[in-house]
Amino acid sequence: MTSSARACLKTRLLMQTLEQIKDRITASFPDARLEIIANGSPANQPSLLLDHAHARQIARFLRDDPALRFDYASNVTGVDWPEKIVKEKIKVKKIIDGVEKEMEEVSDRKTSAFLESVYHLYSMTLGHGPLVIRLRTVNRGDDVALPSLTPVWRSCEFQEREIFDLFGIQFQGHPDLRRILMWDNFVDHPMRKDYVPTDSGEVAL
Amino acid sequence: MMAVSDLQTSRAGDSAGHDLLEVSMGPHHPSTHGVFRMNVVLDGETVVKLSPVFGYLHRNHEKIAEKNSYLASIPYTDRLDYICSMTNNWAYVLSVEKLTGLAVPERAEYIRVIVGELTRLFNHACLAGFLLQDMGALGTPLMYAFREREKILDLFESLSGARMMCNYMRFGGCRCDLPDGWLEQAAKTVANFDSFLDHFEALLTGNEIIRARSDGVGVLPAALAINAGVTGPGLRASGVNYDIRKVDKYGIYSRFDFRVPLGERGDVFDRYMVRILEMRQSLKILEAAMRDIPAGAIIDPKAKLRNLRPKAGEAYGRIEGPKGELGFYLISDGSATPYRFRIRPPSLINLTVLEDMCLGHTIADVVIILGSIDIVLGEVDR
Amino acid sequence: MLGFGIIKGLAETWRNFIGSYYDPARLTTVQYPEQKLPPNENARTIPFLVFDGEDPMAGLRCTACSICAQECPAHCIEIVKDTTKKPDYLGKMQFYPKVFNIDMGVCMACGICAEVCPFDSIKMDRVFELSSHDRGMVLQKSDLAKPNDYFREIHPTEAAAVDAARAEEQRKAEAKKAANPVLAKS
Amino acid sequence: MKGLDQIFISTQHALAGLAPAPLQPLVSMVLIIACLMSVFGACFALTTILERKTLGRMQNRFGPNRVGPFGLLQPMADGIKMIIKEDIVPFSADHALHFLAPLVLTVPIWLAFSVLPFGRNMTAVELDAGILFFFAIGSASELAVFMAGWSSQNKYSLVGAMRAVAQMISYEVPLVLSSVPVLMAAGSLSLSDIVQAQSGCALGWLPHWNVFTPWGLAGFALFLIAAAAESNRCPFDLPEGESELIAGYLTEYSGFKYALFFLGEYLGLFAVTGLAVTLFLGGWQAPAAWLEWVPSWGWFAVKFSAIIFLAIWIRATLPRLRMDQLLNFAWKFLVPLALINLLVAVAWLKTGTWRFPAAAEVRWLLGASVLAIAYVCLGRHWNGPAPRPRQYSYAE
Repeated sequence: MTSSARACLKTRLLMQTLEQIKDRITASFPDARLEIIANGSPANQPSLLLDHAHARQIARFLRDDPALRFDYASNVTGVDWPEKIVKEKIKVKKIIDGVEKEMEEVSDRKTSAFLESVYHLYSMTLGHGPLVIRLRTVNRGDDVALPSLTPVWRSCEFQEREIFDLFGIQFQGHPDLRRILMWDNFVDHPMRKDYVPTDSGEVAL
Repeated sequence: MMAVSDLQTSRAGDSAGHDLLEVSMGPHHPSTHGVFRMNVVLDGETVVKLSPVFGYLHRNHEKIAEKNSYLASIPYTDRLDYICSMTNNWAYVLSVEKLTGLAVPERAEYIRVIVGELTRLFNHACLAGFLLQDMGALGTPLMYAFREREKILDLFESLSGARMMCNYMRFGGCRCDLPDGWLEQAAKTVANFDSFLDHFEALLTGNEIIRARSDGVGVLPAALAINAGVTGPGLRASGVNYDIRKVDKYGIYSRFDFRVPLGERGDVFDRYMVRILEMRQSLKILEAAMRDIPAGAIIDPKAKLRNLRPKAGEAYGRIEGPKGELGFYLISDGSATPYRFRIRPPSLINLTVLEDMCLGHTIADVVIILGSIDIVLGEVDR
Repeated sequence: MLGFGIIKGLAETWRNFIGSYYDPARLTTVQYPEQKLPPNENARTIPFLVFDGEDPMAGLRCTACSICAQECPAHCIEIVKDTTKKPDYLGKMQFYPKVFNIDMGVCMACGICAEVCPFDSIKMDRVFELSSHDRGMVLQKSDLAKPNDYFREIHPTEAAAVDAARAEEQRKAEAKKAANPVLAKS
Repeated sequence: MKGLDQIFISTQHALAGLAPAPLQPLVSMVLIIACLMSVFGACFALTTILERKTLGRMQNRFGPNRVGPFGLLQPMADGIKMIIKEDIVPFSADHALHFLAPLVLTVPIWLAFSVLPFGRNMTAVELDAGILFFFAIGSASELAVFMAGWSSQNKYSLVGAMRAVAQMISYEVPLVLSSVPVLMAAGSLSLSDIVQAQSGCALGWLPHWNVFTPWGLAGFALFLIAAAAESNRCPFDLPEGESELIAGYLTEYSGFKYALFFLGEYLGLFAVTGLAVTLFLGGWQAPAAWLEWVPSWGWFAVKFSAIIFLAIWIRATLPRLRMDQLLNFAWKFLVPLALINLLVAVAWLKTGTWRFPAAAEVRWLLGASVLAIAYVCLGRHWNGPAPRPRQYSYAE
């Protein structure tokens, strides 16, 4: 076995599963609400949803915990999830004519609308990753806010500014939250799914 | 282990009673590498505050990609970092492969490594040229670098049809096979590149003026570099061993024997030197790859270029681009267009520490510090 | 800081200066309009439409399927189907384009249209001297149509493969016709 | 051969002789001025094109070769372009100063040529204190540069002008100091006398040029470095510093005024180059007696071109220094070395009476070793502690 292959094995061992990481966080922050978001693609990168109140503390914990040491926030981005109607098939047991039958019933369900910021964390010290953490806003109105993780990872600085610019999430605790790619007088947030481009971009009539 | 405290973004301090000079460098300044702008506050010629301004080249590539099919985004990635289109292609198709679970045939993997390392070679050589241009060397090193780059671009042209906007890789492989005689030509180019590097270094590395200009200028401490997400040669010049080719071992990089050069102080000279040493390592990879490349298919037969509809889900794929970690974050909702298409641009994120590196240096140093970070505005502004 | 590095650098530029008088590797510039680099077979610039036979409009291979227009990253292709069908080289009835415009001001020469075309109709050209005195950036069907001979000339390898495949298909179709005269008549 | 050597002088006399006697001095002066301006004007045009072609060759390309044979008419095309270009003056600029600056730069530099001996008997004005006049005229350009930078009302121009003034004042000191030994050796301030003092040969083959003495060699190098800085040539082109300051004090100039600045800059280079030839390379003297069939002005031209080529060659190779390093270099390296050189020159002149065997060689070696030691000691430390070689580690 070459030394590089051995090193590779070592990093794999060090990398804990998301459940283990979640347990580790819960042990330190018992009242934090965490949720694992599954990922349907073959990439196998499930993510961890954090609550606003503990987000920055947990981020700092993830960065400084000796077994995790996610010292490097690689990619920070926003996602817009507008409300949409999902048709769901639910199997319902119904008693029809005295006989219990399994029926499929189609129901419309509205998903909740929110904006999301996604952080891909890696560890440069231990060489593992990615750990995907997410933060979600309560709705997708104009003044939605999330805690900024820039005080924990400087690399979030421009990327959170970009999310603020393109998605319109206010990051609380960000040292310098201004528009970054669009000009200062621009009014809308172009990466939102319902954005309608205007000619000047300054007055959305 | 380093104790990382919360690193606050540094903002300008007071000026000790001097009158300050505020200069807007860019967007039409000769050495901002495009349409980058810095608002620099000077005390004499010393920088006391610097704030970068972006967006002059913004075209919202991410939104365009959300309206296009997966295939149609590949030519757009060429135009991100318009110097290194091959590695941009690679990062994108790697992410789509993660999203769809496509496998890449052996031969295609080798071709990817070859073109990716060739891209790294000319990117680093040109960067050294641009850096010297910023130091005022009137283009001679740049012309030598471009002379070698032309040879590699000729190779890319006969392979993909275009010199810079290659649009060559496809999810599950590559678009077309190597033409006859391509490998021999490439081997010749690579063999010449070694002696070019020797001469290039004879011109630059020992030069006292370059040494005086770059020694101790723009020092980036390792802890700050990690925290600020600096990647690529800039990070390794600060002595942090983090090369995604080694960490992720994407593609077939685990098969090649190469080492990661690490800098000592993290100043401009180290960033230049690490790139030179990296080129020499790339030559080793190239030689091995050209020797071992097998015959076979170049694209996964399951790969469906048109009308690709990945399962709903998301994937983040990243490669070690010449400028740093180039990542693509894709979310699919099962339709033929990506639901979310995000580029992690190394150029933009490496600029986070620009102010920290420039404070206390003179305006002439700002230019070379910016030059040593290696940015391309097509990628910064997207 | 004693200047030896500077002298080494001066020697390096001197080598290139002298070399430029006898060594072609030290004088790589091409004197463009008089002197041109040998054309590269795989090079691509802008798309064109291949036609067979003599008449460009009658022999167009394009069947107005609009795949290229859908896949075009810049959405620069505009296709309007003709209302009537015409037989193609296999004798099958196909639609033909009434309008086929490519906006060259938008086209980014990526070659995806040529890659996805199932009829080998749209191919990438190799011309690069495209400057003109007017703003005729939208190329019409008639501007785009070029004979198959031209395609053979600029991309010999690819054209040979395409021609062989088409001849093979034609042969198969004829064999089928011969085996099934009834079907063919109907 | 005498005829060819004195062809300019005899032509001048012949032409002046055609004029009525009272006007002859005036006509002869006008002829000299016209001749100087046309020769060095043409020299400027030729140097721009040759510089671009040489740079091109050093960078593996042809350089301009489209206008005329070998591109030799390129300066004409450039000139026409410069003249017909719109002359843009910034709205808030000080218009009078902005207009005057290029004139103030160019006019005095022409005067500097009046004292240079271009060949045997070919000095426009025989001044007893020629070199003093030369340096006095040469320092007028600082004023013009600062006028340009200040009047443009542009921050880059201002920074460029400040740099230029600091640089020119600093480098005037080593420039003058490195030429003082020559004056001591010749015992005269007249440039013609200095050339005359360098005639003849030592040991039968080595010309008596100052550059072949240890102090002369060191002085020549110091003079060239300081001259490059005085004329804002690479690697001391900080006042323009196009990668930092866009064009420095020239940023707000366009059209013909811009061309005038360039003219001034090149004329400044020619003037100091001519002085370097005069002071150190024996002026118009031929290197050996059997080569004297070449006219004296031809020898001047050859030496002059060689130094101009050196300047172009350096420009193609080196990046520029930073402002603080530039000043450190002047004050911590050039000035001390020039002073030591002065001492060596004094010792050299005092030991001229040594009459033991191989005395010349011993003097030479002693002088050279003192200068070499001073060079190494000063060279190591002018920019703070010397950078140590770096070790690059590799991670697997």
